[in-house]
Amino acid sequence: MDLKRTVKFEADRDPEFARWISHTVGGERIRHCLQCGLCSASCPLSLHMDYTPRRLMHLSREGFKEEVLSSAAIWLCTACYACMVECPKKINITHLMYALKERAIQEKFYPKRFPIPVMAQQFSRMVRESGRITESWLIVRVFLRSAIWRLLGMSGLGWKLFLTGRMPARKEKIKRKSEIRTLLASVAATRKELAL
Amino acid sequence: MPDTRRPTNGSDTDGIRIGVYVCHCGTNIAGTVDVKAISEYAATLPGVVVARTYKYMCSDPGQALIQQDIRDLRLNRIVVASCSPLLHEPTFRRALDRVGLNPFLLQMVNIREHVSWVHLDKPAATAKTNDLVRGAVRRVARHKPLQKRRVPINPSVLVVGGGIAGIHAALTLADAGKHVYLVEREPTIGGHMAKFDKTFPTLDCAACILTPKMTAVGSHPLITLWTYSEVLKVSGYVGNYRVQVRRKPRYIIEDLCLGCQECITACVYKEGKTRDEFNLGLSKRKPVYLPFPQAVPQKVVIDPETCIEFKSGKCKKTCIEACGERKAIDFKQKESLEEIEVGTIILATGFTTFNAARNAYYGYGRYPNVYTSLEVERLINASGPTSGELVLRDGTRPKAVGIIHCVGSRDANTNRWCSKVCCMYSLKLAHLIKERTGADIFNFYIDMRTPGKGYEEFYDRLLDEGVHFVRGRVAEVTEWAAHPSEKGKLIIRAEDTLAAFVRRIPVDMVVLSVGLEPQPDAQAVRRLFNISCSNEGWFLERHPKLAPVSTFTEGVYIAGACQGPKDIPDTVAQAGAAAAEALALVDAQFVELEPYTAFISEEECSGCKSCIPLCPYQAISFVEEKKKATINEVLCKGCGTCVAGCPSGSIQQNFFEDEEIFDEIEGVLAYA
Amino acid sequence: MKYAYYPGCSLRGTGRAYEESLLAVFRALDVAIQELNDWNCCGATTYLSIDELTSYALAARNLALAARDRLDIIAPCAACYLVLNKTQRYIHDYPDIKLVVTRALDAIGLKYDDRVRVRHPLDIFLNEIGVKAIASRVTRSLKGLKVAPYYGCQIVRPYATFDDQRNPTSMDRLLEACGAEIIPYSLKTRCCGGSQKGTLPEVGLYLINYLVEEAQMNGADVIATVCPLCQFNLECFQKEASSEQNPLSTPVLYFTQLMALALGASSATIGLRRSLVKIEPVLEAKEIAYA
Amino acid sequence: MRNRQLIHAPEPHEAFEPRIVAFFCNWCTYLAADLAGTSRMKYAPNVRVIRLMCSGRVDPQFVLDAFAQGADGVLIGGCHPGDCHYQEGNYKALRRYHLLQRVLRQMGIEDDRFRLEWISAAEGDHVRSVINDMVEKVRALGPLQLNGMTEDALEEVAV
Repeated sequence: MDLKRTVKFEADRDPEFARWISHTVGGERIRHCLQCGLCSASCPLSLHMDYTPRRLMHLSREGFKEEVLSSAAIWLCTACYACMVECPKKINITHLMYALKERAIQEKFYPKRFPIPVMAQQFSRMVRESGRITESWLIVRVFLRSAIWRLLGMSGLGWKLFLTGRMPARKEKIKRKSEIRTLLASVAATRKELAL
Repeated sequence: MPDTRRPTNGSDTDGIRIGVYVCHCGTNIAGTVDVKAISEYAATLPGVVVARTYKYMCSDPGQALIQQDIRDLRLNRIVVASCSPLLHEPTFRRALDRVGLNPFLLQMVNIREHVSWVHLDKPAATAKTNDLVRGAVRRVARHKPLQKRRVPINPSVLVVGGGIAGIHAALTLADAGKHVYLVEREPTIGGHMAKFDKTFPTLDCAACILTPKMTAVGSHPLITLWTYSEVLKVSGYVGNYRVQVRRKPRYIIEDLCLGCQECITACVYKEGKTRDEFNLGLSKRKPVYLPFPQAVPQKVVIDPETCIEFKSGKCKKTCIEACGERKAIDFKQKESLEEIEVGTIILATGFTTFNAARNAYYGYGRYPNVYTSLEVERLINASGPTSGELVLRDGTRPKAVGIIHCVGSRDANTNRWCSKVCCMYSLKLAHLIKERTGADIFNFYIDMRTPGKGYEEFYDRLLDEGVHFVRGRVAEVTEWAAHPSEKGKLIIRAEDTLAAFVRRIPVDMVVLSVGLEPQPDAQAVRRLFNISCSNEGWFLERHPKLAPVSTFTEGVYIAGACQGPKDIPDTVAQAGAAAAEALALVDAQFVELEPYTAFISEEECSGCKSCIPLCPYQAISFVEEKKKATINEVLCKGCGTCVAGCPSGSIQQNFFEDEEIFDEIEGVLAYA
Repeated sequence: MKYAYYPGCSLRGTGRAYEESLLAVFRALDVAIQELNDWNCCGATTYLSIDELTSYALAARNLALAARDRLDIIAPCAACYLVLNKTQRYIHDYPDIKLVVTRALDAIGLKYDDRVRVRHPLDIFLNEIGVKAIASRVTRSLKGLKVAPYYGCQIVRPYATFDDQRNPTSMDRLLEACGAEIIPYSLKTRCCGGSQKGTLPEVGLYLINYLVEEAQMNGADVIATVCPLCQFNLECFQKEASSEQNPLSTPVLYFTQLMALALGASSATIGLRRSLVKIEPVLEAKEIAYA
Repeated sequence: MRNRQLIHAPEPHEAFEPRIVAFFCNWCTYLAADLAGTSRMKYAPNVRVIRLMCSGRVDPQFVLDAFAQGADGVLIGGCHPGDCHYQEGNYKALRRYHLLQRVLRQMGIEDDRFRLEWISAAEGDHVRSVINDMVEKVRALGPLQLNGMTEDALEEVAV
């Protein structure tokens, strides 16, 4: 068996990360977390998670950035909000999951060709281009960049959907596409100005 | 009633001589306020003869310091800048009194609670303190010597609530020779404790230790026990409260009923049809019933809601036959109002348990085999609906039982507080259930809280007994089986936070350890007795540490869980404390009232009568011959509403005279 | 009262049947609508993980468009419904977000207005039209049709705007008004896995499996959904999610398809043909006309 | 994305520190202020508290005098309706408050400068929020400017 060091040194912590999580939108109450695990237990995805949501809450507030951002768990969250509704300390867990994903993407903290971030990026790219999403094209794009083989596996279904008119080839787009570009530009500018 | 405005020993013949004393309170004040600067500044104010600072003004040396100056420097006014007057005004007033200076020539400045503890910026805090001290110096110069009013105390005591707290307080007082009125809303005393089977951690049976005390109450010559009764109205003041009690009709003449219960056997209902409140609906009772075998008083009750005679008037009245010569049953009985006079009041109105249905995801009320902890207390109780047999609704014994802690506790969605007793009673129930059924038992807890004598040891014992402890708050109880082994069971879903994964545990019975809540009518009760509640709705004690059973209303004390979640030992201790406080007051025979009463200067009164309706205590009357209003000092409680309302400014309030307040206003605002 | 209809991207793709049937119901109950002028993608759940701020700005554009026409929004897609609601809340709660959004909208000549109400068809049908009125317009009762009502997540969580969070019943009441029989379905608010089926199949499949299986075991003839993604997941992967002991095959329709049917719309106009698991056999068995 | 409060454009009266006189009743609001202290809550140091037994004791002249003496704001704190230690003193206070508010308006004194709040003994946090809020509002209004006429009027009624 291969043994690895499990002890953690203070040097392994990233205090900035801890500060960030508790100041980010939705992170207001993370320090109140009781570690009761109600979030994990109410989470339909937790049974696949390497770190349960409860552990992520604690690891984040303690600043164990590596563990948190490289965990598979943050990508499993489907934003069903079950945890958030029940949390006895009213912690905005779902939103924190979003924040963690955003941070992980910014800092490239995910396995190459890992479909979920690819999906997110392609999604945003498509919105930037045409203001709307055309699912058929989105799926194609995602799998081209993550798991081509699955595209083949899917093709049977894809064909069925195409036949039932649920996979239109025509791209959806809005009329005033320029508005989207201006909108995004403005957001970027303000973010820069306020260092958000 | 002595005149409250007698002159003092420290006379003003040689002008106003003020001493200002600034307290460091260790670093509590000195840490945020520049006390030295304050005293230096105070020394420059008109009338100030001396200004000093000291580490702890309230300590003996601190007081001695003030007393010394009063003697040596012939001070006749004192300003103490320290903590809240509500904490130490009495202390410093006594200090003045002991050296013959009238206690009311003191003015306190609250620079701890109102300054150093709430501000961070030292210069700003110091500036604020300067203003407040200036105001006090200006004000104190106007102070007049006053005398507290001494009024006699009525020695009898009213105890509200017949749970273990009320019972213990009542017995303590009665044994000390005081007459006690014990008023209980239910038909019997005993409260929650009477419902329990055993008590943690000693496991002695609740009935064995409670029922003797209950009978003692019932038979004590000095205790007037009024069950099935409620307090309607409270008036008067400390030492002399007038209380109106409503006695609901139980349709039984208590003095004639022997408690033989033949009427119950004779009732036309062959067996019970109505929800049995005492057994929380786990059994049925008849329209005529005794709440439980050991009830005190041993007098039956008739429930007009379900009694045929009341509904149709066409009942055979077999009960009356059965009662025969005793003639104890009276369908015509009406509610009665009792007027009593007492000197002090002890509130022991207890708590209610959290309504488990509010946590929908635990399936209480949806799944028959989800019980509350209190229901299980009845189930395992030898005198309970199953005579102690712990069985499911279908009569079978559970093979696996899940006990869920913190239901309605530590949860921002319901109650944020920890209910304090649930961990221990859950352990107790776990032990008893295991003992009776040998079932596998799973405790789901967030933190195991066992502070108390013998409590942690009891926890150890449970661990030895092989009870499972899963650290995690349960997300849901469902019947939805994700695995063949779960079919037909209640499945509890929780994260085992110590193992760090989610577990699904199938059980036959779920016990919800419901938390403690204030009584639903706590707000109404506190208004009735003129006391305060905490935000959560628990009765507010005068001081969390130093006056835990007193309230801000003189002569009204609180005991037991009405003040906050508490187990039996703590409750009994508090009940004793409340009884002692009441005794101390009663045995003094007299109580001193603050002299903050209002008085009318006849020459200025225009006789417009506008003050008379302003007084809620009917203390103001109109003297026809003089055409002037006059205030009865005994009835006046010193709110000052009439003073502010008098158009001719002819009413004044001791210690809060217009001039005193104007000077304080101008003092705090005058730019330094 | 007229509403700005905000279909969202899915109703133009995999969820077309939802749009077709929804419009049919609007016609039948004469709910006046106009499509939100040049609406854009709300950002859905995915965008949030790339860049929150931007996603709020995107959603806010739609809110502002509606504000310009002084209309409340009807958002049938669960994701759109939540994102728009959430955006309003966050703009209200966080000054920073408000600043970013107002500036961004300003750049494209729009103004944010918090008076716009974002509503779901369930809410409209239940609270604006009412069960009685609907029942009175039913021409083909769905009598005998056993429906498992599946709400999914984002209609009731995290904001309980018009229904109970733990046990929602709005759809139950509407379909009962159409004569259908609502069966107990304890998983009615369990997550379907969202886009996980696409990205992490084994995870998605597990969820789909137990959701459909539970409905099937409780004797459902059909599962009714309120969300295009839920419908897609539950319907399109039943074969994959099946196991030998119990193969899955239960039609999954939008609640609006069932309502439209009951309100007399012809099956051609409500996208029944788009289903992969056909409902027709069931309807025939129950003698419910659908032509 | 940080959720710190938005940086405001500098207020006109940034340097100005309002002086506010508060009349707190002995049984509810004064206790609440003590509670705020024991709970170590932090709030603006601009308020000077004067203790009265009941908000019903607040004579309109006290308020006028405070303004005349240079207060920028006056705050009255009493028990919640129905909770008055003296049964109904706070109702009397409320009635007087409304009358007085009208008078002050005529004198050109803005509503935000004169406030009545119900704060129970348990609401320390409420004391904090009320004081902070009032200080901000009064700071925004700037120092109380009394025109000569108003000043005379105040002097007259106050003494």
